[in-house]
Amino acid sequence: MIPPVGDIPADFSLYAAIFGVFATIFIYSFLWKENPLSRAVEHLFIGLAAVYTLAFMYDAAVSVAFWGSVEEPKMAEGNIIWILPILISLMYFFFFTKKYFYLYRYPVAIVAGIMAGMMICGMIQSNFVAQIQGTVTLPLVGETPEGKPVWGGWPPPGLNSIIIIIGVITVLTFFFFTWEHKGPLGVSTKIGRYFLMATFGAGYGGTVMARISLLIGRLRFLYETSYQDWFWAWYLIPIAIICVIIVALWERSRPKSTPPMTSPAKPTSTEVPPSKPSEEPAAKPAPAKPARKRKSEG
Amino acid sequence: MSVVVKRYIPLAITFVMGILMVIATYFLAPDTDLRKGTSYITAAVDVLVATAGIIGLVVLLRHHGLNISRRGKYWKYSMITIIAVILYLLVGINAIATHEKHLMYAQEFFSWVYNKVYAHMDATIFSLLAFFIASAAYRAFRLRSLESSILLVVGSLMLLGRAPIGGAVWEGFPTIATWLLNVPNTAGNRAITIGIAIGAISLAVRQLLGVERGYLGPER
Amino acid sequence: MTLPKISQIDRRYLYILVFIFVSIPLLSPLKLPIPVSEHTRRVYDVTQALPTGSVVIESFDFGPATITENRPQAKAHIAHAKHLGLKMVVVAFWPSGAPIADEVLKEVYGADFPSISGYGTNIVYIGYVPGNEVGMQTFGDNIMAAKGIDHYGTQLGNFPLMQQVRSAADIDLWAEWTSGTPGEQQVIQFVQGRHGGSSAVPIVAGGTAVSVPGMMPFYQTGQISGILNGLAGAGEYESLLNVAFNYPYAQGPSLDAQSVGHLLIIAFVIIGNIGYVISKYRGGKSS
Amino acid sequence: MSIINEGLVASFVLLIIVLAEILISLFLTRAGKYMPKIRKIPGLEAIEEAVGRATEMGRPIVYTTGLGGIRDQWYYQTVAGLSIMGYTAELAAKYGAKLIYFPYDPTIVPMAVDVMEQSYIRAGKPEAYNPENIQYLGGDQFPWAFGVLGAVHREQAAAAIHMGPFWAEALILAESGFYTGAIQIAGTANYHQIHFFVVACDYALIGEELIAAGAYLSKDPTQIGSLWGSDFGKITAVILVIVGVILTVAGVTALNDFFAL
Repeated sequence: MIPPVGDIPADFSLYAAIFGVFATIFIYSFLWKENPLSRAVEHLFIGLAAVYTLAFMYDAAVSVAFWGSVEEPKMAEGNIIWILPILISLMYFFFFTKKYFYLYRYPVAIVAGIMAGMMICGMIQSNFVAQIQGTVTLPLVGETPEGKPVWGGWPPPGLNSIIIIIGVITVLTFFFFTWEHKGPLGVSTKIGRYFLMATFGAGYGGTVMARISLLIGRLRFLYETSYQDWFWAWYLIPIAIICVIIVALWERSRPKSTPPMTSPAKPTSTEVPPSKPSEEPAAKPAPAKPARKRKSEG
Repeated sequence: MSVVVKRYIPLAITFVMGILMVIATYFLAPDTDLRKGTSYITAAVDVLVATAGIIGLVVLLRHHGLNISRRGKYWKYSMITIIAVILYLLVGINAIATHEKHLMYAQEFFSWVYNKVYAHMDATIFSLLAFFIASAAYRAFRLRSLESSILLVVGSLMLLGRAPIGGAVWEGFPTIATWLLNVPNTAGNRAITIGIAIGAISLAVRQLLGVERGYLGPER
Repeated sequence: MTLPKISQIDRRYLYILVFIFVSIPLLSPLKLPIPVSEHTRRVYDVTQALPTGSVVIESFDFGPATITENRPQAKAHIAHAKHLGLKMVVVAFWPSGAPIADEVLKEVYGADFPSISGYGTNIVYIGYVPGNEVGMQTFGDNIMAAKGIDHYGTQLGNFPLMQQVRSAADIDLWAEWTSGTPGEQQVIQFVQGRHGGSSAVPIVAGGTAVSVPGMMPFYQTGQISGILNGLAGAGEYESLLNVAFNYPYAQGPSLDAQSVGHLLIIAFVIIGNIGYVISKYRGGKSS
Repeated sequence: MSIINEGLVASFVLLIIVLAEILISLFLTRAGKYMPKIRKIPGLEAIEEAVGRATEMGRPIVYTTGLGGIRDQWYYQTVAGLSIMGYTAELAAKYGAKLIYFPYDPTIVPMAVDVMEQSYIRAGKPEAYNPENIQYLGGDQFPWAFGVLGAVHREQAAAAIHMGPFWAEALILAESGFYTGAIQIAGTANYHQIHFFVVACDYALIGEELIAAGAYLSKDPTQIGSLWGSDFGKITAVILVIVGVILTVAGVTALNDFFAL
């Protein structure tokens, strides 16, 4: 069901939803290859996004500087001080001049300073102190906060604590920049890298879950949205797919006089051989050395 | 002189604002007037950068306008962008002119376009990830070394444990997934978090002292 | 097709397989049982333990892109809080979260929200609070400095609830529904950290399954009291509420599709590796 | 009524310790007293190779700094990304490759223009600088991501470098960049996305490696000193953890009481 929005006629919502189906399929057609339909949606989307960004930046500024309350008067209530940030903000426009170009740096400098100061305090408290505190208060003897014995059950909470402590220390050593990873430090960084990989694996598993959820959301939109009991998506999906196929065929049948690439792609064999990623133990476990012989589907 | 105005004054401003925020956090007690004063400075950030949205729009229009006038590659698509900008901007300006609180975003038609047109494209592009993640799983997860095997095994166990089917097959899977999330994952993420905190503070120091290059325009 | 070739299937076939396999359970649900995880149960318990009249902040910090995961979480929690008679201040620190919150509130409280009897005393919808984490910090210090009017244009000072709730010190629970930044970490850093830690401002968070692993260190330290993990978390919470007061359990088909999707991805990993291992043993060039 | 706000004493003391470590090592290297050796970060070494490859193939390099602006909490990653962009642009100018940069937040458009122009001037080729190579794509996550995606495919980019704060678009960029055959170097400190870069890209910078990159590439003693200092910060963390654990096992709560201050 599409609820009517304010004074916007319900028909409008239907058109918008139909557009939504077409946009969905056109964007999915990108998975096949970059094509005129996906390109059109892309350009439309970028245009809308630029205005949308402007709108919410404008809205944020207006609601901070202009509309206040009796307790917190802003410009609308006669608090003139708020004109100051507006004036400084206008210095951004010197970006368009050649001579006074550098004046844009003033608002940037103010904001950067504020953010740096805020970040220092936030980082040290929640990312440093609280995390170290959380590590040293892990249960190792006696009972856990829930009243279970630390060395009972499987896996015992005490063992978990020890694993976390070892993990934190070894991964931290991995990030040392000015010491060579040799000797005991080398062992530690190696263990640290295993921990990092386990972390990344857990992250990857979680992400797969999230991404499948997104697809599910989209598919439920396609399959379940109806307008007055008319499940239009069932009819529109084939039409949209046919559009994609037609455009694909049309593109293929066009003479190759206007190659869509910047430079004519050379045959792969003459390409610079992909220089080998160094086998040094570092950021990457085993670089998924892509088969660069595979050409893109251009 | 000019290098002072161009470079040193902005750096000095950055330094002063940074120190001010640190002082406000540690030394100004909450609910005092001074602390409130600094909360107005933080609130003003959004006003300070507000004009940048216009700069972005102008840069975008200039790029596509030039492309059309030169009949460059894909100039027809550039027209789509420009038409979209103009139409949506008109809706927005109409919103400012008619809406009582002068908020573009709260205006019905403006947010209607967002919710009913824009949001579909947004969610669809996001869901492309489900496909990309499938192909990444297929091509990149290989048992090359002990390290990549750890990544692969942990990832697969998480997949089994976090979906209902894992628990239906063997009830151990959810337990293992929760353990992986609570123990090794916590350890790794915590160390990364601590490392990032130190790195970010070190970058902030470089920045406040004005030695980080590539920021605020290098020496000119 | 020889075996090593199965490590070189064109990705487009994989895409079609994903599309088809995820569609099947949506069209004919499998009705698998769902176990409730510890993280979800904590959210339920923390909320359930609040005395009637406690103040909860419901923060909508996600955009339309993740409504599949975050929206049912937030909706279920708001329905739960309403059922328990808690007072709610609803905000959005993402501009795109504001219309979603409006929609959700209209679904929970009826279509004529905010023209309902409890508005202003039991619930206030502030709408979008600008400024990202800076806005959050300002909000925590002094709500009315962050925003003077509610989503519908009324002055905040007019509401009895807002007279009572001045800053983060006056709230009993912060429910954070987020898919990014600003999100739970910013609440921890800029609100909880500045107002006396997790005992003063407990946080429950609902995240996309991506961000949940990153939340775990904060969960372990108690900075976050409970977590809803993506769509599964929402489904688990719905099933808890379904038992408690017959809240509709709508995520069944989605969770089935989730299971099928996961199995498919695992199958891809295995197939990819079979080809890889075989070609390695034959001494052929690995791809 | 204490001087330092309640609950923040421990963090203030540790902040002073960490700052002192960074500042002292910074001044030591600046004065030339000691020059630490930095371990190699392969991802950064690979940038030159990527630029060289792009030059030989005659195809552009696509550069992004993720969803960063200067007004958000992750701006430190954006600053790091811009530093690496300056370095990449200098190399590109030197070799004559085309570098296209896609800023996300409009607030960094002027900074990007500034940085890129300076890099071309430093490389001695100011005439090669083209402002058209900085393309704004609307400051919203997925339009931006889709725009970069389309550009990578249409321009057949030879290299894609992503350095900065990334969210969901990380895998979109990394996976589709792979299918155009681009050499991919990526780094982020957003730990919920690092694994994508580790899995799908040729080189990945993990967490702090990205933040340190500006200092690493600059070879400027002052900046390298700050890296050295941040290593001391990590040692402090390790020592605190070890001492804290020993004290906890011994039943001494002094350190925990200190943290709670």
